[in-house]
Parts: sequence; structure tokens; C-alpha cells
Amino acid sequence: MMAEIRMREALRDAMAEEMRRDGNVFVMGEDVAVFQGAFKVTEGLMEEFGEKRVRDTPISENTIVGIGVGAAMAGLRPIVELMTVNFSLLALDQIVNHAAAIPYMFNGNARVPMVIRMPGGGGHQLGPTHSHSFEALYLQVPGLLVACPSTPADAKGLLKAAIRDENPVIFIEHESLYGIKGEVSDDEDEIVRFGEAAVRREGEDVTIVGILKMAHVAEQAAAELEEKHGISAEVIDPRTLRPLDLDTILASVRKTNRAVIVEEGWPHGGVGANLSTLITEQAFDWLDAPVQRVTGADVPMPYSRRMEQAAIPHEENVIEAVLAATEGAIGPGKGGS
Amino acid sequence: MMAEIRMREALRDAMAEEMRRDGNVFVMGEDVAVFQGAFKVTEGLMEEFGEKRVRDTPISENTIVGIGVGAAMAGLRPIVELMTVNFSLLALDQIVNHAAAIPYMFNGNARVPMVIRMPGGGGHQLGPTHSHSFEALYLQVPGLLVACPSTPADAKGLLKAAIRDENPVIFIEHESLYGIKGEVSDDEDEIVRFGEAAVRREGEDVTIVGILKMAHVAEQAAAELEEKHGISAEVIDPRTLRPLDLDTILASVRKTNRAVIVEEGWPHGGVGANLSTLITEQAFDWLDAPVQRVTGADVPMPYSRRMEQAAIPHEENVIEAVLAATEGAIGPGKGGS
Amino acid sequence: MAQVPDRDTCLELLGRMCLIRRFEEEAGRQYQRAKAGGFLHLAIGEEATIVGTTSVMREDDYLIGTYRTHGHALARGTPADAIMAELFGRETGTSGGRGGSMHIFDAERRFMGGYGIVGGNLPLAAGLAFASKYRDEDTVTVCMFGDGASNTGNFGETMNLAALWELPVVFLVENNLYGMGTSIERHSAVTNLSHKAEGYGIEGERIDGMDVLEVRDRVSAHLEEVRTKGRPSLVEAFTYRYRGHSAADPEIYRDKSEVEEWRQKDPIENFIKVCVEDGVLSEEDVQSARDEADETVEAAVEFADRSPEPPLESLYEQLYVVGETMGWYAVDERSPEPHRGELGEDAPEKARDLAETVADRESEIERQHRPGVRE
Amino acid sequence: MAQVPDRDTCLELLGRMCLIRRFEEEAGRQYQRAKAGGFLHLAIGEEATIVGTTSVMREDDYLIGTYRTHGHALARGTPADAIMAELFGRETGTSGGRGGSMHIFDAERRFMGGYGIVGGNLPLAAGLAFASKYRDEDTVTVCMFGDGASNTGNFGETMNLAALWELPVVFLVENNLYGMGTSIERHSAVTNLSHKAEGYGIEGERIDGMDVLEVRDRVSAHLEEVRTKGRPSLVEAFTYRYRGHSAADPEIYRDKSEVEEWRQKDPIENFIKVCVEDGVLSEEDVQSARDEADETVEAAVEFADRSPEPPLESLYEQLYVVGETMGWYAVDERSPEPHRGELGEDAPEKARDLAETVADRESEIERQHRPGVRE
Ligand SMILES: Cc1ncc(C[n+]2csc(CCOP(=O)(O)OP(=O)(O)O)c2C)c(N)n1
Ligand SMILES: Cc1ncc(C[n+]2csc(CCOP(=O)(O)OP(=O)(O)O)c2C)c(N)n1
Ligand SMILES: [Mg+2]
Ligand SMILES: [Mg+2]
Repeated sequence: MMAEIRMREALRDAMAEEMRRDGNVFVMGEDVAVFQGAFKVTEGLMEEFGEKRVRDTPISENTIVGIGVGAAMAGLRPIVELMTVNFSLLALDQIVNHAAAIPYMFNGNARVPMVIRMPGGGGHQLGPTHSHSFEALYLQVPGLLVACPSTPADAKGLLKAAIRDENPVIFIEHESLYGIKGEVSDDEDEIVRFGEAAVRREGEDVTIVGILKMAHVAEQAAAELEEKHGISAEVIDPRTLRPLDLDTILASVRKTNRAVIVEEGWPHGGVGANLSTLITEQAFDWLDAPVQRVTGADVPMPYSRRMEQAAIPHEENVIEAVLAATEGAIGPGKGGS
Repeated sequence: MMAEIRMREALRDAMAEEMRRDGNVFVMGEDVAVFQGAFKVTEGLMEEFGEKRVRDTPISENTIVGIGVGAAMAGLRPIVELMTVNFSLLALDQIVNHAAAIPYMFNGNARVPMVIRMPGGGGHQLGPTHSHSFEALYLQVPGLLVACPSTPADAKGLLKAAIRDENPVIFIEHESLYGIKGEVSDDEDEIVRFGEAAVRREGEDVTIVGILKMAHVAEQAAAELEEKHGISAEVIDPRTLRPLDLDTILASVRKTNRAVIVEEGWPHGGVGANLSTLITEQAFDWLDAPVQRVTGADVPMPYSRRMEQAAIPHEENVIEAVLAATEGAIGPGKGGS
Repeated sequence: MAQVPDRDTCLELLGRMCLIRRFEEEAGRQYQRAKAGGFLHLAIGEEATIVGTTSVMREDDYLIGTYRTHGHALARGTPADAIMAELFGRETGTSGGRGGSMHIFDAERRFMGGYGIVGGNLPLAAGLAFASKYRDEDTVTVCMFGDGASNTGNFGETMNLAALWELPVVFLVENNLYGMGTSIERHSAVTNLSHKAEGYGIEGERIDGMDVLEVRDRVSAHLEEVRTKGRPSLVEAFTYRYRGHSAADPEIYRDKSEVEEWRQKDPIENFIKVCVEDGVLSEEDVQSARDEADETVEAAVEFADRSPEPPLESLYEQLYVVGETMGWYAVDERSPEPHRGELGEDAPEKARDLAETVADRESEIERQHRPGVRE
Repeated sequence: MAQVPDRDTCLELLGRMCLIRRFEEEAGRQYQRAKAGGFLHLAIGEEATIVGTTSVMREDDYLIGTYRTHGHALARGTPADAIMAELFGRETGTSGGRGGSMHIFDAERRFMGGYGIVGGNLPLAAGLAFASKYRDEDTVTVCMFGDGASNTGNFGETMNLAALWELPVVFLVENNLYGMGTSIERHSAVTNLSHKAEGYGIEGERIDGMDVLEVRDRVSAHLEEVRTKGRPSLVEAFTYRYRGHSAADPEIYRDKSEVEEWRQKDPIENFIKVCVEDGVLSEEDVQSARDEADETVEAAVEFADRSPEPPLESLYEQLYVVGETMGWYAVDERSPEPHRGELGEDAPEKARDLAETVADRESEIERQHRPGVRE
């Protein structure tokens, strides 16, 4: 059965189903219980599962995560909510030096099966301290898995997988996507496996890869490219950045010979830089133009509305980049398909 | 006048000279005063400048950095030493959400002229929590400058520049380089400006870019390439990653048509990924092969000696990558010079 | 109960409190009208704590606060115009429209900023105080933060360091009983926060944060002690916010009756009563304080409204200081333009280009699904 | 002074303390011979605190420590062989050679690890205790950490949370008067650390960490109280490390005479004196305890020496658990091989290739300039 529900409900359902399934799963974080979540994602959970399993915490990010790590080592399966990615910087020691390192450093004698959920992204005029996109930071770290769902179905399926998984998972949500609706299965056994990209739209001329909110921007740009420019774009949402399903992306690029990566984060060393490099390394001879990147502006996010919008990528930017990629093949022809 | 001194002395001299020059400069950090620095970099400073200006701190990374930020906002020029980059994760909130954001977020009405020095890197069997290379993390952040000197002369010149600079500077040192010797000017007015790469060796066939210890590995590989393979490699040390002197790198790549990036950090989203992308974007038509990357292994650093060495790049890896880059130009020829 | 001060002082206290109240009410209204964006945290109910404190600070003392600091800036003398303009995201705002409501700043009046990260201002306060001490100045830093912030790692670290280094800071907890939707009994093991720093060697005192005269009295004693003895102290002002944590808070975590109870202790109404009973102020004085506040706030809205937005081509300005030691930086790397590093210079036109393409619209998702951001 | 326990207990206490002492001395020697690498933090002088504590813990209680925990694991029953092998970086080490001296681990004996990040183990301890409570088990977690760690943000955060949630943890500060080269008066505003968590609602007690019987006595009382009342407590064991912070510490921060003074309180020698005077142990008992320690440690060195290094092709093993929810991961992206994502499977040969090229040599810089790493 499928039902059309919002992203925040899909996430809530994923947690509720897994909590019903496994008594070791519990949720903790700032304002997740009585307040029901700063973004209403944990709505109803305290009511169903009680305060033992749905726990408000003080504002102590590093320790909240660390308690999760310790509890996971002792066999529980914590879901830790950090109110937003911005505050995860305070917990980075526990995330990188503990959660990610422990399984390897103790040679697999300890495992850290936990999920750290956190919403991020800009667009709501929250200014320089509250608008970060840290996907690029987390994908660097061996030992972590990194999910970044863009649809309600993926949100549910990936979160269920994350809760069942034995590894520490960074689960990044986008504040602007909580309200979007989509068809979601209510089959409690259905999960979305990590490391499997989704092809959102098939196309021939260019591959556009977008994550989180930018997966939607990519799709919209693709529609407009078709309509107004007669360009057929394939749109891929990697869904997880660790592991990364490069195979699907490469297969597409080897067909289209052009790629554009769209992300909301900063340009230097971003998701786009990583993907662009991987694609170029593996499909150099198939590329008719350098991989294009569309990223957030290289500044702390300004508050002022128009300025903030100027700092975030939009369809226009993607279209511009695609046009550059498709027209920019100067010089002698390249090899490949 | 030039003298041959060790890197740690060059750094110490830089601090001492700037402290003599400007009473607002002071040094704080764990064990920098009585103990004279975990790596002996602050040796003699307390003796010369007293405990007021050379200050031992408790183990409180976020607050140490935060005190630096506050003091800088009030007009002092703090040099904060974090004992190693590994512990800087505990201070990342003050570094990113405060030091880097404040000047922009308050529209230039506040400035944060401070230097955060920290050594990093692997090679001494310090294991998974003590061997990080975080250059790739810091270069992402707008508002920061990032220096990564590889020679005593650069260490001194860049640190002096960093202390005089009005922006927050992340100054990354490499634990394995503290003991290396080199000619260093004792002209107190000499600085090395940020954003100016150094060409360490001229060459025609391939451009090798290396940072920190890997700048040396790159040079050694270049020597061996010349000797054993008749390949002439140009070696570039960017010296600062923010700003990044891409012009110098691009000029070289447009000459050699091939590039290899060498770094010690993790591969996903690393310094190499960023550079590879930038080079490919700007010099696509000059490239005869995809840019090659040589990086640390994608694991928390193992302790065991041989395993650790296996996880760190060496000349062999660079040579292998260069050979792949120079022989790998399959398919129809590329455009460019 | 503290003694009633002279007429001028009473007028000043009343004026500032009325101004804050009016400003906050109006800010809330403008937020509803979408003139202000982002999060909006109002300090209605907490005016006595703010004004009592700033009224006994010296001009050269530093003040630093949280994301709930319109009132603190107003109390410090920052024009309502500039604060409202910041809320509107205008160039004339205290932070040029870059910071917004959570990041008000006025170095000139030594209001060293509001900060969006809970607990983030504590180390900064120690740094400001360190600078004063380093320079042998006898200025004191007042650091205001919430009950929730007392649970952050920064609290312990900063208390220890401030005590160890004998830094001249008055740490002032605005204990309004809640950190967002979590009541103090649910977030802090010790709920009498005046004791919370004792393990770090800082004595504390709990005061009635609803009584502007008590706040004045006690904070001035703390300022005096910190200034002369050069050791930090902690003040816990017991206070309350009538409004939700931020504009979109449904307040399911507390009873309406609790709010009503606290309204009985209203800092402004009670101060008026005291002053009028004492005879130091007349009903007319009170009315004119209110009128003046109305006028100032009305003018501020007008000012903000007619102020220009920051020019889009300034997107990259103020990020770095370019000079001797660093001559340029790469403005952007967004495709498909060439990397600025190649041109070697800051280039505002690039920013404008980027900006103009997109600024007058928001993405579809954005428009269709304004998310229920609640914080 | 606590009562002298029965003969078996005394033998046990003495045996463990002698074993730790010998182990640490030998570890130091092996480090000089470069058999062990990295940092080496020895606990010589702190044996009574360690053994006194573990001797009153139940088998199912959790213990968690710092980077100075060879002794803690030994006291918990981890074979000396496995610890020495870890120091030697061998496959048979407690952490398979991946962790090293700072990261000893033995889940079987509920020694939940040594941790290299100062203060990093405090939240983990709270998490372990949380799990016990969640499952209605009456196990207690003992969390040992240094005086220096009491200044970390984690300390305050964890004390508050543990008290608030009533977690069964005994926090035990090994106060050896120094955090690396910084003496306690220079790093902590309050130097009686037993008071340091009072502001978070956790009472503390200072005990003589050089007296194994006092440690037993007091820690067992704390364990009992925590186990039954379900509330955390803090114990400050006053102790001392005779050796430098780590192997390469020149110890310029303290006088030799101070070390000598503390040696007079030697936990092993004094315990022997008490036992022999009491008559519960004879000189022969003591000698055989020493001999046994010698033998065990000698055997451990032999064991470690003949143990294989971890196979290089295991470089990527244990990083992830592959299963239902995640079927593969990319092993590496190091040029010039194709990205493993394309092959879709973990590939140990790749690791071996990489490893073998380089493992038997160190880079030139490395060899020429072994840096004066001092920590
Ligand atoms: C480090 C951090 N964690 C979480 C948040 C989200 N947040 C903003 S305000 C707030 C509550 C703070 O409560 P308190 O310190 O009592 O201040 P008050 O809002 O009551 O003035 C929270 C959790 C944040 N901004 N920073
Ligand atoms: C967060 C962090 N900061 C700094 C260090 C470097 N360091 C290692 S041990 C140490 C001193 C710790 O002292 P203490 O807690 O008293 O423990 P002791 O070594 O005396 O047992 C320091 C500063 C570290 N490992 N982690
Ligand atoms: Mg509050
Ligand atoms: Mg110590």
C-alpha cells in the first residue's frame, strides 16, 4: 500500500516502525519529546513510546552524541537528533574521533550501530550560523555512512535501513523538504539500501546530479531544459554519499558525455568537487566538456532575503551550467561513446 | 642574512619577532608555557615574554579558541595553539560558527585577527585518534585563511604574515616536519604572502602538487622520476589553500598537460579532489590524462607500523600515479598546447 | 526591596523598558507580515533583567548576549532604527542585513553581539575580559545567556578558565525556566543555577529578574566587586518570557495559567506602580514614556521600510580584509565562470550577476512548502 | 585506615599491582627499543587507584578509561600477552594492532576501552550506564579520567546529564596533579576536584589513591550507593605518576624532590609493609608475587614478539559491517586504480598491493628527522 504523506511524517513513521520492531531503538535529542521536535519530526513518538524511549536532552551536543555511542557499544540502537547540522560542529569530536573510529580502532570488537539525524540547509533567512550544508564535511570521514534523502519515500526507506544498519550513520535532512509530499510505502519491511542511487529522470544529453533540495532543483531544471532548450537531461540523486553509487552516475555520464553537479554547500572541497573528480577520473575519455558544478556561494549565509537567495543555487544556475557544458566542447573531439 | 634552522625554530622565531614588534600579540594553548610546547615549538617564549603573554591553558579547546576570538574582537592578536589538529574538532564550533562567521555576519564591524596553529599528520604510530589530516576540512570554510607550510622559510614567512593579517588563519603544521632544516631569512620584515604558490622544481612532462610533508614526497618522487624514468616533473607547493594560487598551478598544467596531486588526508572530498576539479574545470582542454590523486587510505589511521606506512602516501605511489598519467593518454589526442 | 532612585533614573529605566516592550511587540507584528524573516526571539517579560543590568554598566564595559538581544542593544543605546532595519534585512541594519535578528551588533556602544549558537558567547566574553585585563583596563564584561546554555560544554570550560585567570566578567543567566520547549527541571540537574559554577570557584547569587531595581542593585554590586577584585561572578536572574521561544512556537510545554501568573509580576507594570506610589513619577510621566516608545518604534519601522536592501553585488564583501599579507581571494567557483583565482582580484560584478539571476524569485519548493520551522 | 582483608584478597591485590608495575616498566623498556611505537603513557605510581577500584567491581560492571590504561585492562583480567601485543602492533593485540597503547579494549571483560581524546570517554561512560538502566540491569559503570580532563566541556555536560538522568556511574578522577606538564593549580580554578561536580548535583569524595585498601573501601561504598540509589557519584583519588607524562617527557615542570616524596607513599611498598606487619602475608608471598609478575611480563614480551603483524591486506577490514542495509563500500580511491565503486565489492588485494610497495620503508624525511614528539 502507498499513501501520500509528508517527508516529516515519513521520517516519523520510519522511527515508529523500527521502535515497534526493536525494543533497543530509542530516540534522544533536544526538544524531541515534549516539544515533539523543533521541526515536528518526532511528533507523537513520546505519546506512543513513553519518555524512556523518547528523551529530551539538555543542550550538550557532544555528550548527547557520546551517550549514543556508548549506548550503541552496549547494544542499544540510538537515534540521536541534533537540532540542526549547524550544532553538529559541537559534536564533531564524538562523531569523528569516537563513533567513526571506534569500530576500526578496536578491530571490530566494538560496533556503533547508531543514527545521527540532523536537518540542514538554507533558504529561511536563518543567517550565518544556522544555514550550513555539511554533507561535504561528513562524506570525508571513513567509518561513517552518510545519507541525504530528497523524497518522503527515500527518507523513510533510508532511515529504516540506517536504524537497522550496524554502522554509525549521519542522516542529513533538509529543512525545506520536511513539508513536501510523496507516495510512501507502508510495507514495514521495505527499506532503501545504502549505496544505490536513484535515476529520477532519464535523458541523453547531460547528466545532472543533485542532492537534498538540489535534487528537486535539478529535476525542475531538467524539465525546463527539455521544454525551452530541447536538451534531454538525465537526473540522478545519489541518495547516499557514503557509500556512493558511482557506478550509476558513471553509466549515465558514459551515455551523456556531460555532467553537472548541484549542491547547496560551499564550493571549495564540496560534494561537487568530489563527484567531479571521481567522474573525471573514471570517465575522462567519455567527457565532452569539463564537469560543471553549481554550488552555494562561498560565504557564510547572509540573512537578507534576496541576498540569501542569491547565495543558493536555483534552476537558472543549473540551466546556465548545462548550457555551458553542452556548448562548451571546444577543440578537437573527445574519445568514448 | 640566512641561517639554517629547523622548522620548529623558524616558527618560534616568527612568533618571537612578531611579539617584539607588537605588544598585542600573545600566545596561548595547552602546555605552551612551562612545558614549552608539546612539540617544543614555543621553546623560550615564556622566558622572554613572561606568563602574561605566553599562557598555559586547561584542556578546553572550544573555549581556548573562543577566548582568542573574543580577545581578537577587542583588538588583541592572539596566537592560539591547539596541541594537534585532532583536538581541533572540539573547537570547530568556535572556528566555523564564530571566528570565520563573525566578520561577515557583523558586516565588517568586527574583525577576528587571530592565528590558530595546529600540527597534524600521521607517521608516528599515534593511531586512529591522533593522526588526522584536516586540511580538506578547513579549506571548505569561507572566512578562514588556511596555511600549510612545508619548509622552515615558508613556516616563518607565512606565520609572520598570518599574525599580521586581519583575518582568522588556520595554520597547519606537520608533526614530521618540525625537525627538518632549511635556510631561513632573519630579516624581520620578510613575510610570505598568502595565496602565492612556490614552484619547487621546474619540469615539462607533469605537474605534481603536494602539501605539507607530501610536498617533500613529491620532490623526492620528481628526482627519482628524472633519474630512473627520464620524466621531467614540475613540483608545486601551494603553501596556502585559502586563498589558493590556482594561477600558478594552471600555468604549469597548461605547460605539462598532466597533473598529480599528493596529500596525506582521506581521499573522499580531499584537497586532491578539490584541486583536481579546479584544474579540470580551468584546463580541461590542456589535459592529456585525468588528474591523478595520491592520498592517504580511506581508514582511521591504524597504529601498527607497517600498516600505518601502508596508509600514508610515499614516493612509490606518486611515481606510480605519474606513470599512469603520462602513459594513460588513450584515445584520440586532446586539444591545447 | 531596593530603594527607588531619583527621577531621571526612573524615567530612564521606564523609558528603556517601554521601548523594549514596544519594539518587541512591533517586531512580532512585522514578522507576521513577513517584513522580518528567519527566527524571531522576543524578550517580552525580561525587560527588567536587561535594563536593570545595562543601567549600571559603564559605557566602556562590554555586553554580549544571545539570539534574543534586540532589547540588549536597545538598552545599550543602539538606535531602534538600526535594529529594526537589521530585522528587515536592510543595509542600514546593525549588521548590514547580513546577521538578522539573532546577530545584532554595535561595537560603538560596546554591545559585542548577539550569537545564534547557544553557549557560543561564553568563551567570547572571557576573551573580551581577557583583553581588558591584558591592557590593564578596568572595564568589565557582562555576559548574558540562558538557563539552557548552562548545560553546554562551554559553560564549564569558560567558568573554570575565567576563575583560573581571574577575568573580569559578570556571567548573568537569564533564567526564564525554559530552554526552548524544555523546562529547567527537565534539562538541568541543579535548578538553582546560582550554584552551578561553584565547582569552578565562582560564587553565584539568585536575584529577582522581574524587579528592575533589585537587578540594578545587585548587578551593580557584582560589577563593583568584579571590577575591583578582578574575579568573575555569576548572577542568576529569575525571569520569564511571555511569548513563545520564537515566533512559531505552539507552546504545548506550558500552561497558559503559568504565563498568566508571571504576568502578574510584570517588570514594567510593577515598576510603574512603585514609582507612582513613591511619587517620583506621575501618571503623565508614564504615559509620555509609553508614547515616546510608540513613536520611536513607529519611526524605526518607517526607517527600516525605506532603507535599501544591501546591494547584491556586495555578497562577497566583508568576508576578508585584503591587504599586505593577503592580496586577493577567489570570489567564487560557481560554474560556468572561470575561477577568480585566475583573474587574481575580487570581482563584485560576478556576485551581482549571480545574484540578479535569482534574487527576485524563490524556488518552487520553497514557495510551495514553507516548512513549519518552529524554533 | 581500612582493615586488612583476607589472605586471598591481599595476594590478589598485591599480584595485580606488581603485575601492572612490572608491565609498565617493561613497556617503557620495549618502547626504548622501538618495539612499541607512538605515545606511551605509563601508570607507575597509580596502581593502588586502579587495582583498588577494579577489585571491588562486579564482573558485569563496565570500566572505561583514558590513554593510560594498560594497568586498567590488566586489573580487569585482560591477559598481559594481548596488551603487550597491542603495544607491539600485532594481530594478537587487544585491538588487533589497530589501536595501540592508547586504545586498549576488552569487551569480554567489560573493559570498554582506552581513549586518546582527553574527556572523550566521559559521555561514553554515561552511554554505557544509560544502556544498563534502559535494560533494568544493576550494573554500574566506572569511568576513570584525569585531573586535566575535568576541565573539558564534556565534564560539565556529562555530569549534568548523568545526574539529571540518574545514571549509574562512578566517575573516578585519577588526580595525579598534572595534566601533561601543567600542574593542577595552573589548570583548574578549584583544585579539590571532589567538589567540581557539585554545581551539577553530584557529590564527591577525595580519597587517598596511593592506599589500595582505602580505595577498595571507599570505591566499594560508592559502587554500592550508585547501584542501589541509581545516582552517579564522583571520587577523586589523589595519586601520582612517577614517570613523565609519556615516554619522551623531559619533566621540566616538576622537581625531582617532589617525585621522591611521592615515592615514599608507594602504593605497592606500603601495602606490602601493611600486609607483612599484619602477618597476612609473608616475605615469601611478596617475593613470589613479584616473581610471578616478572614471569608473566616476560612471557608477554615473548608472546608479542612472536605474534604476527596484522596482514596488510586487512587494512580496510572492520571499517564497516557489510550486510542487508549496505551491501558494499568503496575500498579506496587512490590513483591510479579504478574506483572500487565500479567493481562494487570490497577488495583486499588492492590494499595489499598498496601496502606492500611501501610498508618496509619509511620516507626519507621520516628517517632523517624523527621529530621530538614529546607528548
Ligand atoms: C548549540 C546549540 N544547540 C541548539 C540550538 C537551538 N536552540 C536555540 S535556542 C535554544 C534554547 C536555549 O535556551 P536558553 O539558553 O534557556 O535561552 P532562552 O531561549 O530561554 O533565552 C535551543 C535549543 C542552538 N541555537 N545552539
Ligand atoms: C582533547 C584533547 N586535548 C589535548 C590532548 C593532549 N593530551 C593528552 S594527555 C593530556 C593531559 C591530560 O591530563 P590528565 O587528564 O590529568 O590525565 P593524565 O595524563 O594525568 O593521566 C593532554 C593535554 C588530548 N589527547 N585530547
Ligand atoms: Mg531559557
Ligand atoms: Mg593528570
